[in-house]
Amino acid sequence: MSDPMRIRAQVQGSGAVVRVLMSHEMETGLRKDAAGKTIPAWHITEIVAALNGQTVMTAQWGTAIAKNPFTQFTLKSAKAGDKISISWVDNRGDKRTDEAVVA
Amino acid sequence: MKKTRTTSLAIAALLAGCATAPMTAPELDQLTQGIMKASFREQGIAKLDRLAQDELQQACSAEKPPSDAVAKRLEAAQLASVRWPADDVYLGDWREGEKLAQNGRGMTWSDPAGVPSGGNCYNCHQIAKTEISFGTIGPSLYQYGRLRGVSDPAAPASREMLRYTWGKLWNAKATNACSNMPRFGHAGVLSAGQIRDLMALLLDPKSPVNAP
Amino acid sequence: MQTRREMMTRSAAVTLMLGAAGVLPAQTQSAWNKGAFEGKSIDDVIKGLGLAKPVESKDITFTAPDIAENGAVVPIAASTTLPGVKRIAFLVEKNPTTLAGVFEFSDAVETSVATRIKMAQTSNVLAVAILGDGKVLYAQKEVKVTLGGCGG
Amino acid sequence: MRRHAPAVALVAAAFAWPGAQAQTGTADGIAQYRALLADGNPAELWEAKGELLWKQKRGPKNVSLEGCDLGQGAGVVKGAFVELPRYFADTKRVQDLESRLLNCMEAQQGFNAAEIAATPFGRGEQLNLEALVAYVSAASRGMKFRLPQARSEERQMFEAGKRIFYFRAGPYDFSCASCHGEAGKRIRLQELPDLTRNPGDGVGYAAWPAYRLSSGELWGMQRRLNDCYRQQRFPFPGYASDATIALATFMGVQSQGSVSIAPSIKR
Repeated sequence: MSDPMRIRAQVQGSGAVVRVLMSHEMETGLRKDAAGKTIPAWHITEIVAALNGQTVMTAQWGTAIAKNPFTQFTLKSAKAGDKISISWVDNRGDKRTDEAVVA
Repeated sequence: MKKTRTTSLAIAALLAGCATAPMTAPELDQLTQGIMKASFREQGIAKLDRLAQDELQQACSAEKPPSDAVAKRLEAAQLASVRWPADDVYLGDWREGEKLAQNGRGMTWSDPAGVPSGGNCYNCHQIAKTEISFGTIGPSLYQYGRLRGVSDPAAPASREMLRYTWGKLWNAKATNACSNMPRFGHAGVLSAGQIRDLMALLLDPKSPVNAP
Repeated sequence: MQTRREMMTRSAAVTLMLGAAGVLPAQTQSAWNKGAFEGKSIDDVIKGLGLAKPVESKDITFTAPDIAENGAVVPIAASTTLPGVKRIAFLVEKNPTTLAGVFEFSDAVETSVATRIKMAQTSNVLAVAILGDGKVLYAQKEVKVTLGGCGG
Repeated sequence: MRRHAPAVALVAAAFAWPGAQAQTGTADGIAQYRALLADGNPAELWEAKGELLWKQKRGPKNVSLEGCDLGQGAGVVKGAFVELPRYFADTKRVQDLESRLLNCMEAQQGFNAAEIAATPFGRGEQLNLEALVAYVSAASRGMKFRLPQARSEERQMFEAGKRIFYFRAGPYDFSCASCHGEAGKRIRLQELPDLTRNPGDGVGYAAWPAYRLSSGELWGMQRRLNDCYRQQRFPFPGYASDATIALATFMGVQSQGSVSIAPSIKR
């Protein structure tokens, strides 16, 4: 099972800066293991960010997003106590959603 | 694991037994030897015989370097063991030399047996100007031949510099007993052919190292 | 280990679930853009994303380091105050596959994003902004990838 | 992410660096790269996982680690890291964080410590150990090292560590001091801390455990030392062996008074 994300959402002016760290291998599919066998690609393909249940940003990712991905974006309008949720799906069909409160 | 544990206990006993008076330097040396012996195991090509020090390694293993007299004696012994190139051919191919200089692999427990080692040169030295990722443990070798006036490596005037450089690469300890640089030829890390290629990287006027 | 069929079913279920929860917007309910992500050149990717020819623009602020100490992790960011920008894509010219990621913004967020990418070697990196009216703008920067450590 | 200055400000600072475009391009470029990564250290993922593992009932005995004494009393995590390695009366050994955690996992949770010590890095319980190490070290972030040296066992480990630090051997004649014996040196573009003295706040011993960008993993001091020895072309130092604990004691005592920033982020 995947490990939880770390989500920080911090009020800045009338909005908030959201920073997300995800635990994921983001394997390129180009590397070989010690025995010379190709390690299959394994990476997050889609991201959805929602504010109080409303989608605010999405992304599609390939294999060139770094391992244990970091992403930052800015909400135009948010207040302390608002709920941010981040979801990802990977190419194996694994998925994860974590939530944080704007502070 | 069992064996390691028993030895740890023995060391613990030794430590506890000496709790009253501070250990003397020889006692601490002995304690350290016991710890080293109990702590390492062989892995891949890295066998335990690698922990056996030769006289030079032993002399250079203290906080303070050995005395000048000891250093001189060690240097002389190292110099006497240098194998000079066959047929007096000192220079190989600088292109191969550059590849070797970039290559930091070889002789670790994760390296397979029988694969030639790299020279690790850029880890510690600036060499060609184009490589910006270089270390500074050793001096810059950029313009090495040029700064030393080697415009024609075949000329008799160049011979002394060829021999000096070969000696450095084969056995850096021949000129500096406790140098940080490995004894590439002496320890069998690099072959004479590989050292020729590195010689060319440093001394061939066509090498990028000597580009004006 | 799961079979391919199971995997597909699961993936579809996830998409449906997220879609039903209103989490996935209409645009991405269609799956991941495989063609674009398999592109091996800037042209491939632009074609794969179905975009017009990109035009270089000073209105796209693109931040990337001059030198990456490690190509495995290269921090980049892009932003713009231009109205109408819906998506920003990051492309690495000399990677085995060119497209790193595409971010899609709603009106609730600034058109500004930071992430970290992998680079196989020194290369130009592009931030491509896609506007609602079909215009495509970009900014680029060369990032030098250096060798590090003992190399062993 | 722990630092609350927005990343945008850090980015701006990196570019406003005096003489950023100037002659010493490479060093400035690397400084700029590091500044861009300063916010959002993936080590946080390990810290969070480690906290869960510490509190979770696990192992054959199904108990948590909350009864583990890291030197400050059972269950006390804060401040423990900056006083390790230290002597433990129950094991009659000077122990570093990893060896102490192994003890607790065996004595309290019923795991087989020898088996875990023999497990390759990054697999099985070793993965959990790395998370625990991140959690425990993070609880002392910002605190100064103050390793106890009152007991003769602790002073002897320092002395042994010093001797091991200078011990040259192997086909390359390397010791720890070959790379860490002088200030201001680099391998490639990586600065090497001078470990023969106190290298200062958040440098050298005070920067580990750390998230390694190159492997995308969290490395504790045990793994750091293990890879140093690999590149020294030495044989393999046992996990939590006395040689590694002696070296940690030597480096830790050298760093007395310096502030720990662990877990940090490294190339």
